[in-house]
Amino acid sequence: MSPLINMLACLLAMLPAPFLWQGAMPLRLRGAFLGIVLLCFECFIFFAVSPTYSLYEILPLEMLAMCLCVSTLFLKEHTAFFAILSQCFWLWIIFFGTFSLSYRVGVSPDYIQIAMLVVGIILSPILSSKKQELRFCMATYWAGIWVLAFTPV
Amino acid sequence: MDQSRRNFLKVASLVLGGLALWGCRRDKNFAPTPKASSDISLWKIEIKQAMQRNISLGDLVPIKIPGPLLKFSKEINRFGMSIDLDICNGCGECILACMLENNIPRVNDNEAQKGRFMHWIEMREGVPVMCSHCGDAPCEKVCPTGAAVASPDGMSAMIYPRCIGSRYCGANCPSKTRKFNYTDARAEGLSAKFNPEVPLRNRGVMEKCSLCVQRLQNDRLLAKTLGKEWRGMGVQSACAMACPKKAIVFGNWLDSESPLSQAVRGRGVYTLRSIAGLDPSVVYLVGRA
Amino acid sequence: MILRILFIVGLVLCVPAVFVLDHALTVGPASWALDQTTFWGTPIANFVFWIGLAHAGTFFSAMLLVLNVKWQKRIAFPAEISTIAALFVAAIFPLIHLGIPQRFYLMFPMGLFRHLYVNMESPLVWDFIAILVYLCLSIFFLLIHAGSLRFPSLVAFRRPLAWVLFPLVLWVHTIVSLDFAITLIPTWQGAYFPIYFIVGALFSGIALVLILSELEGRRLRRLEDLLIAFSWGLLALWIWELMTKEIWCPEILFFGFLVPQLLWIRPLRAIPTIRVVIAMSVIFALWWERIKLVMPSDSEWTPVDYGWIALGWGGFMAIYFGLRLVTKRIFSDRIDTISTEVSVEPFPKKRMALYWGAGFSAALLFVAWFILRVPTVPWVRMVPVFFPLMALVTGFLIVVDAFSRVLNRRVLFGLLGGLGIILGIFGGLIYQGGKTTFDESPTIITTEKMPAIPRPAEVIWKSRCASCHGEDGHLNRKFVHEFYPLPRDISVSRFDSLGVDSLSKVILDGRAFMGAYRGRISESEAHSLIEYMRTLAKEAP
Amino acid sequence: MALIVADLLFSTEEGLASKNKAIAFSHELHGANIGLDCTHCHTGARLGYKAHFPSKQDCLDCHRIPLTDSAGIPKLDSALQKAKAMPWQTESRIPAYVIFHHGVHAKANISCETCHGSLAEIDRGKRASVKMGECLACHRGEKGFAPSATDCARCHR
Repeated sequence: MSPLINMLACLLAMLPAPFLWQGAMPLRLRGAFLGIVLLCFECFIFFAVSPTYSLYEILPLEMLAMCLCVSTLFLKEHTAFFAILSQCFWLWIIFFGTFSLSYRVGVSPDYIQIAMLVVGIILSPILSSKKQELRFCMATYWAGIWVLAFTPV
Repeated sequence: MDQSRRNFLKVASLVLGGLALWGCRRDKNFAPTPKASSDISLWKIEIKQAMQRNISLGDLVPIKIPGPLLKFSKEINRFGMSIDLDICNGCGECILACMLENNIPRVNDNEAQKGRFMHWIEMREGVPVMCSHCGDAPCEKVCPTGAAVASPDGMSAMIYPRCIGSRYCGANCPSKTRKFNYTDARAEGLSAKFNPEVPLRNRGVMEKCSLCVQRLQNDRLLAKTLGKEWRGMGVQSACAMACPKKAIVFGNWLDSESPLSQAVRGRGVYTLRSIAGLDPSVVYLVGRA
Repeated sequence: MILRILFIVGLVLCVPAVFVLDHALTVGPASWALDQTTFWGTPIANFVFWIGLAHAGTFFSAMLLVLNVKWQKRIAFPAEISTIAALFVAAIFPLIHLGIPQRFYLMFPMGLFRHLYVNMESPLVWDFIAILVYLCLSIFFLLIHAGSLRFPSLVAFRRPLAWVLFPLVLWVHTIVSLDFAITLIPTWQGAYFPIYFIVGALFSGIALVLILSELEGRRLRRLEDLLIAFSWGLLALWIWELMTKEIWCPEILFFGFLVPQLLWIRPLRAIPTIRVVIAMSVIFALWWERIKLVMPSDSEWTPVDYGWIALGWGGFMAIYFGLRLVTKRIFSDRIDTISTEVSVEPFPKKRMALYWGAGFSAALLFVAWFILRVPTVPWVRMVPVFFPLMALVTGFLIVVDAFSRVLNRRVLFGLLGGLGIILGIFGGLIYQGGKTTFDESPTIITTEKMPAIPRPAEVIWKSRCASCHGEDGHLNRKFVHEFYPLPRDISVSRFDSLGVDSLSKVILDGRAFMGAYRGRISESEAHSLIEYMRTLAKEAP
Repeated sequence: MALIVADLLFSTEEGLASKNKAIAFSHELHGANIGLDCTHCHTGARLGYKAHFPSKQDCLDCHRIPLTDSAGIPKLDSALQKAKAMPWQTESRIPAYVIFHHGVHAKANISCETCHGSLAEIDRGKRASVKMGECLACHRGEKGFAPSATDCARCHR
């Protein structure tokens, strides 16, 4: 995985975020939409990243988690609550994903990324306020987590 | 009220009937136990039968000569074997010797049909394959009770009374060399105690090559009693002793005097691809390094 | 009426199930389909399937409760009962799977008291603990829900307990997925398995709850929507499985993805039978998926493999409909209305923090103690058991708190004491352990026979000779002086004058007061003994 | 029914060869009193896996000649004359999958009394405990001896 692809993945993950919760869609449509978004991420990873990259298997899910994180910034209410939930989702994917990889290929969990996510979870109630600047900070922070977690092969 | 009584009667009669039938099945315990035979030719026939199966070996890949174990870096012993594939002709003598040394039972026809032999050594494309006693053994990591456990002197040991038969180790063994006791060989008269030193195994436990742990234990305890330092010099596994071409060499990887270290010198050291990254103690020798 | 019929059907299904179970336990794992390379068979597949179905109840009662989804109340109570029923059924399968089921207690963390430690690196241990905790907390949750009918103040405790269950249920299925994800078996691998398993479990669970709610005579449109939504999520994960491992099962896609899409069509959705059939198709697809995952090779099934289906559904239906009938009789249908009441006083945050803190410290203590005793376990590997232990303590405290509000103190202490006594007896039994079992007839110890390999001279000297001649060759005065005429002292000059042959004759055939040792000491041993005596004589002062 | 009865009848354990009940063997008299080491009769205890029992010949090594003026001696002598070649035997309480090496423990200066109890206790019928927890407690160094190996394959096979 090259740094360029990594950046592209980051941007791609943020792309569907504003549209996830827009309008009054029935639950089934939203579910299908999320599924299709995940499918797109998978296709991107499948074609752009070599399967030898150690975190290959969880990359699409990580992208989805980041997409969900960013999408909470566009929510009208309960922003902090859902920001925390989606960051927990991300944490879950990373921790248990690398956990199983640690048995198979000896990759230990990326503790920096995990620590950053934990910090994000703690800061969410403060940062996810109505202020536009703070929301932007949050988005940058998540992008930062994504970029910093990148390890060249 | 009537309805519920009828229901109750229905349920009760079902339960009673079930219990009665349940009780009947115990009758099979009275069936006479077949007489155990210790005729070695029966074992030879089974080995021939097992060797006719076509089990693919997979690729052999070169590895480094095994060194000290990561987990037990201070130990001075690490036992293992080398099998010289330039000499080995796949005669199967080692399988018989192993079975007699370790009291390995035969299996019944049903099991044999499914290919579930208990042989600790298995011929795959004419190459004897047994547990490689990996230094980083995946079977030990997943055993819930610690029945599959590493020994500091390089063996991947099996503690039978601790084994509950979850078969996780067998599932997670990349070389598929672990054998599960599907049937009670003693009750079927298919096992014999050739070697009083080795216990017989129950139905429901896993077993595999133990690197003839009993021989190592006996020798170590004697040496310790006499107050000598022990490097396992002179101990040989049953298969190594039985090999007519001396293709199998048993010894201590960490002792440069050991026959194993000398046999490996200058040779190409190989192992199965599936366990190449797991630091195996039993290796194959092919050609010059 | 339909509930009663289904209850009877469940009981009838239990009859073949009992026979299959008995046969399987008598014959052992050889009785079901397993081949040379597959060590895990249909019991494990069924276990994963039923654990997945159990998630539905918790999803509807706990997760949607904390997420403030209003319509969950209409189905929460039957869903909770289905969790308990499915969990009991699920718990049977791993026990059957074991080669020696009666040794299951060796997986218990209690085993530590017998100076034995479970292997905390094994996912099966996490599994065992997590599912036990999940079962306990599900029962607690149901108790509080049912109890709130009689004591409305209990409603306030549902949400705090739901907050414990919410992560726990996800944790449980994550751990079940790790059973597979950490292995070296190519078809079992996948770092994305935790999410994949959770989505699959919820998908099948929702389908089950849809069927159950139809049986209650209720239609929940949201369930149908959820089914479609999850089918798309799972489609994405199935395609990812195809991309990473090239595993492709058209029948699963058909029953699990294409069939639920029929729910988009409004006229079809309106027919209850169609809804139930679609839900059944989803359940079948997910069951088949577990079978395919656990045992990818096509080995021939035996009647026992089919028996597990009867065992699973028979057991589930008997427990679920049995409990449902009982609760209906006790509560009529009030149970569904009561839970709509919102508790007046919110649960004090301080107390909540206290319980979570207590749970956290209890789990931390356990982990610290375990690592202290078994330092070889990497601490990360303890994480999977950390949260379930924490949840158990926190949940227990919440329940005790809840019932201390409504129950007489004497009754409460009685209950707690009874629980303590039962646990104590159980723990005591495990601590005591069984008698040392003899799988073979015990060895008889008699007189030492002459070994085939000559014993070292030192060995013989110390056991046979030293009581009279002394360890150093200079008399054991205490014994010899009082009772026997003194043996001659050994010295180099005497050895030289007597020679090896006559000395060994003395050892083997005796002389004067010395007994004959022929038959107890071999000739070669006698020779080495003489050599040993010579060295003793040389060392003599 | 008949089968059950038959099963009950034949499954009773066959009694071990009876000990010589006429004269009780006193460990105290032989051990502490006259300073005989346990290994003199229980050969192998110091250097082998098992502590064996003495054969008749082993007893006669000393009892060929009258040793004391005690009145019981003629009775003892005649009993010894009539005794079988292997007067004693017992069932090992250690299962086949466990090895316990007496010799190594003796080498580590662990006296027989540590596990078997005092001679008086042995005369009263006490036998050594073979619980794994007790083995492990000692091997972990919790019983006053130096810690020793606790890996499973040391004692299990």
